[in-house]
Amino acid sequence: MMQTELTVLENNKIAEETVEMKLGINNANPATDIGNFTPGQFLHVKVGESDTALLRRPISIADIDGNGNITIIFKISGRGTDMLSKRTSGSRVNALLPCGTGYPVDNLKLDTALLVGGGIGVPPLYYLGKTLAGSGTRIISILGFQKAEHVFYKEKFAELGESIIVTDDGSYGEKGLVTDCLSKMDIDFDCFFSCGPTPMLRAVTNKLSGRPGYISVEQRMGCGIGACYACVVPVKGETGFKKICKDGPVFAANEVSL
Amino acid sequence: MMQTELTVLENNKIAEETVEMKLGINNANPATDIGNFTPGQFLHVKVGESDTALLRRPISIADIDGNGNITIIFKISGRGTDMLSKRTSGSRVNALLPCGTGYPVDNLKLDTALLVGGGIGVPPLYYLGKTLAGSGTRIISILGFQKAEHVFYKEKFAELGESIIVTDDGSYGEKGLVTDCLSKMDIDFDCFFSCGPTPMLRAVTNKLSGRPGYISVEQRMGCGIGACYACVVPVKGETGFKKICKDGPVFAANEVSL
Amino acid sequence: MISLETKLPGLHLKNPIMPASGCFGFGREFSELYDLNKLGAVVIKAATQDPRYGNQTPRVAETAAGMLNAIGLQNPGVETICTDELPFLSQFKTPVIANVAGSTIEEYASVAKRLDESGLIQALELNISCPNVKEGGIQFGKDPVLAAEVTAQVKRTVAVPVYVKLSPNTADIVQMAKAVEGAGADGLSMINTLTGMQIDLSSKKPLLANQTGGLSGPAIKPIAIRMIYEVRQHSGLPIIGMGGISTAEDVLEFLLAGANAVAVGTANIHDPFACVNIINRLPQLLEKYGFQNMEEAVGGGIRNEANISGS
Amino acid sequence: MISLETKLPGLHLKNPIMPASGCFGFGREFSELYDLNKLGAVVIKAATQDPRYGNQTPRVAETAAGMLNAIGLQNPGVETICTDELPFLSQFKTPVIANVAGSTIEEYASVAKRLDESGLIQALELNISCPNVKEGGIQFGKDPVLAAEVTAQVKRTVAVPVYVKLSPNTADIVQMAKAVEGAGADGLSMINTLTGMQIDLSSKKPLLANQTGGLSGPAIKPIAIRMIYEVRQHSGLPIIGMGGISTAEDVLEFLLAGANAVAVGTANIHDPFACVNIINRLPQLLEKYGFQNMEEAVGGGIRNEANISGS
Ligand SMILES: Cc1cc2nc3c(=O)[nH]c(=O)nc-3n(C[C@H](O)[C@H](O)[C@H](O)COP(=O)(O)OP(=O)(O)OC[C@H]3O[C@@H](n4cnc5c(N)ncnc54)[C@H](O)[C@@H]3O)c2cc1C
Ligand SMILES: Cc1cc2nc3c(=O)[nH]c(=O)nc-3n(C[C@H](O)[C@H](O)[C@H](O)COP(=O)(O)OP(=O)(O)OC[C@H]3O[C@@H](n4cnc5c(N)ncnc54)[C@H](O)[C@@H]3O)c2cc1C
Ligand SMILES: Cc1cc2nc3c(=O)[nH]c(=O)nc-3n(C[C@H](O)[C@H](O)[C@H](O)COP(=O)(O)O)c2cc1C
Ligand SMILES: Cc1cc2nc3c(=O)[nH]c(=O)nc-3n(C[C@H](O)[C@H](O)[C@H](O)COP(=O)(O)O)c2cc1C
Ligand code: FES
Ligand code: FES
Repeated sequence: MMQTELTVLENNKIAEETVEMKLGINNANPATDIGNFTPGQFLHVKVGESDTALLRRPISIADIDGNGNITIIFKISGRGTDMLSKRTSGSRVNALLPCGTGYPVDNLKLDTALLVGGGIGVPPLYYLGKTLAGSGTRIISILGFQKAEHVFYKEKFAELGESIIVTDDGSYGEKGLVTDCLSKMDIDFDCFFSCGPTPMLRAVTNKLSGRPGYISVEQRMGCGIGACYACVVPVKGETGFKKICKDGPVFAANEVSL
Repeated sequence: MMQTELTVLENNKIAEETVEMKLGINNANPATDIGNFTPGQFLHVKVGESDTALLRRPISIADIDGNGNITIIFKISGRGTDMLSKRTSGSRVNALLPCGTGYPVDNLKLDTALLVGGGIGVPPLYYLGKTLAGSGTRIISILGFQKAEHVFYKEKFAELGESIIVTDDGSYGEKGLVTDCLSKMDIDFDCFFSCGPTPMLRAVTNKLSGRPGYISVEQRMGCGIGACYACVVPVKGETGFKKICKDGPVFAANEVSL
Repeated sequence: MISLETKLPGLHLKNPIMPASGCFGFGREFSELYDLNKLGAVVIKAATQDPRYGNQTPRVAETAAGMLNAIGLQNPGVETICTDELPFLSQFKTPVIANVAGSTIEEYASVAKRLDESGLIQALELNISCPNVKEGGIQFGKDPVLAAEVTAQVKRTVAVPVYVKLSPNTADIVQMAKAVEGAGADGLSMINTLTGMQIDLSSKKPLLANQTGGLSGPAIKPIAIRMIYEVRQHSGLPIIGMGGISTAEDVLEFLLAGANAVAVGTANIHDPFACVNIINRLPQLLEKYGFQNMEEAVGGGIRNEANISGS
Repeated sequence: MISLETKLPGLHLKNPIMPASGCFGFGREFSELYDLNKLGAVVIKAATQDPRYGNQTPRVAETAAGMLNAIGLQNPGVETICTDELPFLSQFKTPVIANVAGSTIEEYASVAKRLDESGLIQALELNISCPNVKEGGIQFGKDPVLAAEVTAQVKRTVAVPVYVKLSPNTADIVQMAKAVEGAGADGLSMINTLTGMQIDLSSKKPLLANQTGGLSGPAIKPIAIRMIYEVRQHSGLPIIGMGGISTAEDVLEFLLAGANAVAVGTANIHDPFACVNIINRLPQLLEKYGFQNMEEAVGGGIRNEANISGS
């Protein structure tokens, strides 16, 4: 964990109100510093000063390239992400990284992985899929968006394996929710990985209950490093909370109550 | 009085921490809108948003050129002027203008005017001197600065008439305060005009008491339009206040208590 | 377009937006910038019996997302207000609410009476954040008994409805609200400023000549929202909400918390067109959030909560 | 370079800067970012008798120049704190101040006793902003009698010095300070958060699951400064000042207002290096404003004022 000033290398609009930003870590050693970042971890981004945007914004790692440059993808959904979207190439972005505990990719030997993502939950699944595919796992992804204009990274996921896009209004791909898709299809997989809004995660874990899987959970955060107890999620079956920013955001599907 | 978005035409550093900014009024009629702005009036500038700099900053009109473009000169002396100094050519500056009551130039028929300015009190005296010189008045100016690096507009004042520069440390021109200069010299003038920090105004009006003159007074402001009662100055010899932003900033030298 | 019409005791407002007392003088300066008929109402600067010259300067300071003011109730006195200021405002069709201050209960009552008799105001707002000289300077607004007394006395004296403006410098805002409700108040205005201070590092002294000043602006909005939400659940009185409003979104937040109308103070100082900008934007904002009319929004945050806990 | 050494009852600090309770956990996470030996002291998250799981989420919201939190005193309970957390902190040479919370006077006393007996803490800070279940939920921090009782009871129980952390949600902070001073407090911490609320326009409900939360950050600094300035003039107790500090300039303002040391809360959330950055900058800032040592700065705003009114 470190606090660093990243340099914006690219700022691309890749869908409606959706920004893909490439960030370079200055003076970092790609092997030691970035080599052990895992999919599912996030950056805790300082988008403003304490009078304009006091709280940092958590944004997932969407990809890391061979040079150790980090890609994030975010939706402009409020003041902070709007401020962040205005950073042009060459400007600096202060972030804490890597935050949280990602998907346990090193401990998994899988034949087939099912990725189920919704909206701004899609980005971390790309880095996860790429990493798993790199170690020989077959990837099937089901990605849900509100409408055609919001769809991004369809080609990138298609390169990883079979990829199904669904939209709420049917304006692109299948019409409906990712869970409709799960019901209709008979997919064979060893483990599922899901990230997206809480109602979606709830529906997905219900539908796939009993199957091994991991989910990435969202909550409003304070410190992002485990010190303030802002971002907790109840542990299933006992009184107690886990910290999303430290123990998560990735949890085994049956570990926490949504 | 209007609120308008001015366009920054030039941003020049003319002395240490001192910025000269040329501002264009969009869609204004130079004759009617700007033609009746008087020297001594000011702009009430919105330097930020309500979370970064809630209060507007009053900055005097330092000049108006033939095209109706306004020059302001300000010292970077805190957060707000620092923010303002960063506006580059082409950006917008929201201001209320023209604010306050300026020097009664139209009612004055003078042979010789003495201008006494200190630091950031110098800018409005330039527009005043230029206007008076334009109607045939002889101009003598005594301008005080802290040190050589702070001196600005010496050539411009020299063009208007006799001009003496004094610095606190003697690093440029005479050493001392403007009032030392007033003591040493025997200047013949009809009316004096002074603008600068309150201690200087106090010293100048004491030294020149009994002589006709006008001073421009500073105070922390709220609305800048006369509605909030933030910016008052006591009237001499009676219980009561005048509003600097509306009745002033220019007052007859014997009208208010400093 | 959604109608913004709002009815409060004694007041029929074309929209629920009014400038807050003290940030709008007596309207003259703003009338040079826009037509005051656009406003829901105008709340004038505090009136006292005699002219007041206020505090020494500096009177204002900037703080993080806020400001401090210590004007000290400067005003020309109720007589001049009635003869010189209110007639000017009466050319507009906008209701006028007169803010009343005093050092004794008698002063409140006599100022209120004079204003009422002028026939030029539609309601009174009692600024009870003033120190009571008889009680050794304790604020009317900090003591429920004093607050009730001043309210009852003014109510006995005037015909127009009386709104009592509560101070947030209290441990129990509900108790204050109930005290003035019991004493006959027709409505509540809340909140006034929180007492604050800034120290100037160079002079090493409090920046304001008065040492302390009232904190206003966006910084205090969460406190205002909380207090209105609390009071709404314990009092049936209509509430004029204020404290940090600068956008239409802020207005909607106040309505959801339980305010029936709102006042905009400090925002006028930052942007003199704040009130008209908000009025222009509010209808489309209400639509965006699915409201059919103003009534649905008022207290919407509370109704919703109640539904949930009831289900 | 100016020495920042600061002596308070029971505490010898190498500098007057410490993280505020609740924004620093038990130090583990921050120890991965910098050496905790740099800090004047560490104030740990509130300890209660039994483990507490806190409130539902969301627990935080952003406001203008501030934030709301409603964590709900989540902590593993005093026993676990003494066996698992304090030993970790004892590897550093930095004094530890334990923040204590409770629902009854007995709980405060018993938690304080356990912490004292651990031998791993140098002082206690009583968080009296907690509701007293026996008295029907009224906060200890709003009632001077209750505040004095809890202070006296803890003082009878422990050997380490006791700092009482005052809540700003009161009409009379001086009365609260005097009450706990009279009950034997060794020092004051001030201020805790102001109660606030944010309403979410989309859901039309309070954003925090707990409805209300504590407002902290730069927004509240003017209120903290005013309260410390007031208390400084009526109490001889040392004051640990806090509320919106994020820069060395802010620290100097608190010292001038009368604080003897300061705590930095919310700023750690915005920038985890806030405390060390301030510690690094403070000496040159004190020099810039002409101070020879820390003592000159403490209460400097008041001494200066007094001189002026005396002359
Ligand atoms: C672990 C994690 C990873 C995330 N990764 C991504 C990503 O890769 N791409 C992306 O677009 N979004 C991601 N999000 C959601 C993202 O953090 C929010 O969209 C963002 O914080 C909204 O900030 P705002 O200022 O635009 O919105 P505002 O509503 O103005 O924010 C106000 C406050 O609420 C918080 N907040 C609002 N929405 C959310 C949310 N959904 N989750 C958490 N906090 C929220 C903000 O952080 C801020 O503190 C992630 C969230 C978490 C918890
Ligand atoms: C009528 C008038 C005309 C002025 N003309 C000029 C000019 O032409 N050039 C120039 O450089 N300066 C001028 N000033 C002073 C200028 O307004 C201040 O330097 C400026 O407001 C400082 O803002 P800041 O954010 O940099 O400083 P900060 O200290 O951060 O400001 C904090 C607050 O204090 C107020 N403030 C601080 N210093 C002053 C001051 N000296 N006078 C009034 N308010 C102050 C600010 O407006 C702001 O509200 C004028 C002042 C007045 C009253
Ligand atoms: C400069 C100024 C002057 C004020 N004068 C008065 C006043 O005379 N009477 C009064 O009741 N409130 C007065 N107030 C308080 C406001 O009416 C309002 O209650 C408070 O500022 C909170 O709202 P805001 O954050 O929108 O400003 C004044 C506020 C300011 C900023
Ligand atoms: C997330 C968070 C948790 C807090 N938890 C505690 C606590 O457990 N005990 C306590 O006395 N104060 C607690 N506080 C209050 C702070 O210690 C501090 O008094 C207050 O936030 C004001 O300082 P600041 O503006 O620097 O944050 C907490 C504050 C925050 C923001
Ligand atoms: S955000 Fe602070 S503990 Fe997770
Ligand atoms: S600044 Fe408001 S009256 Fe002058």
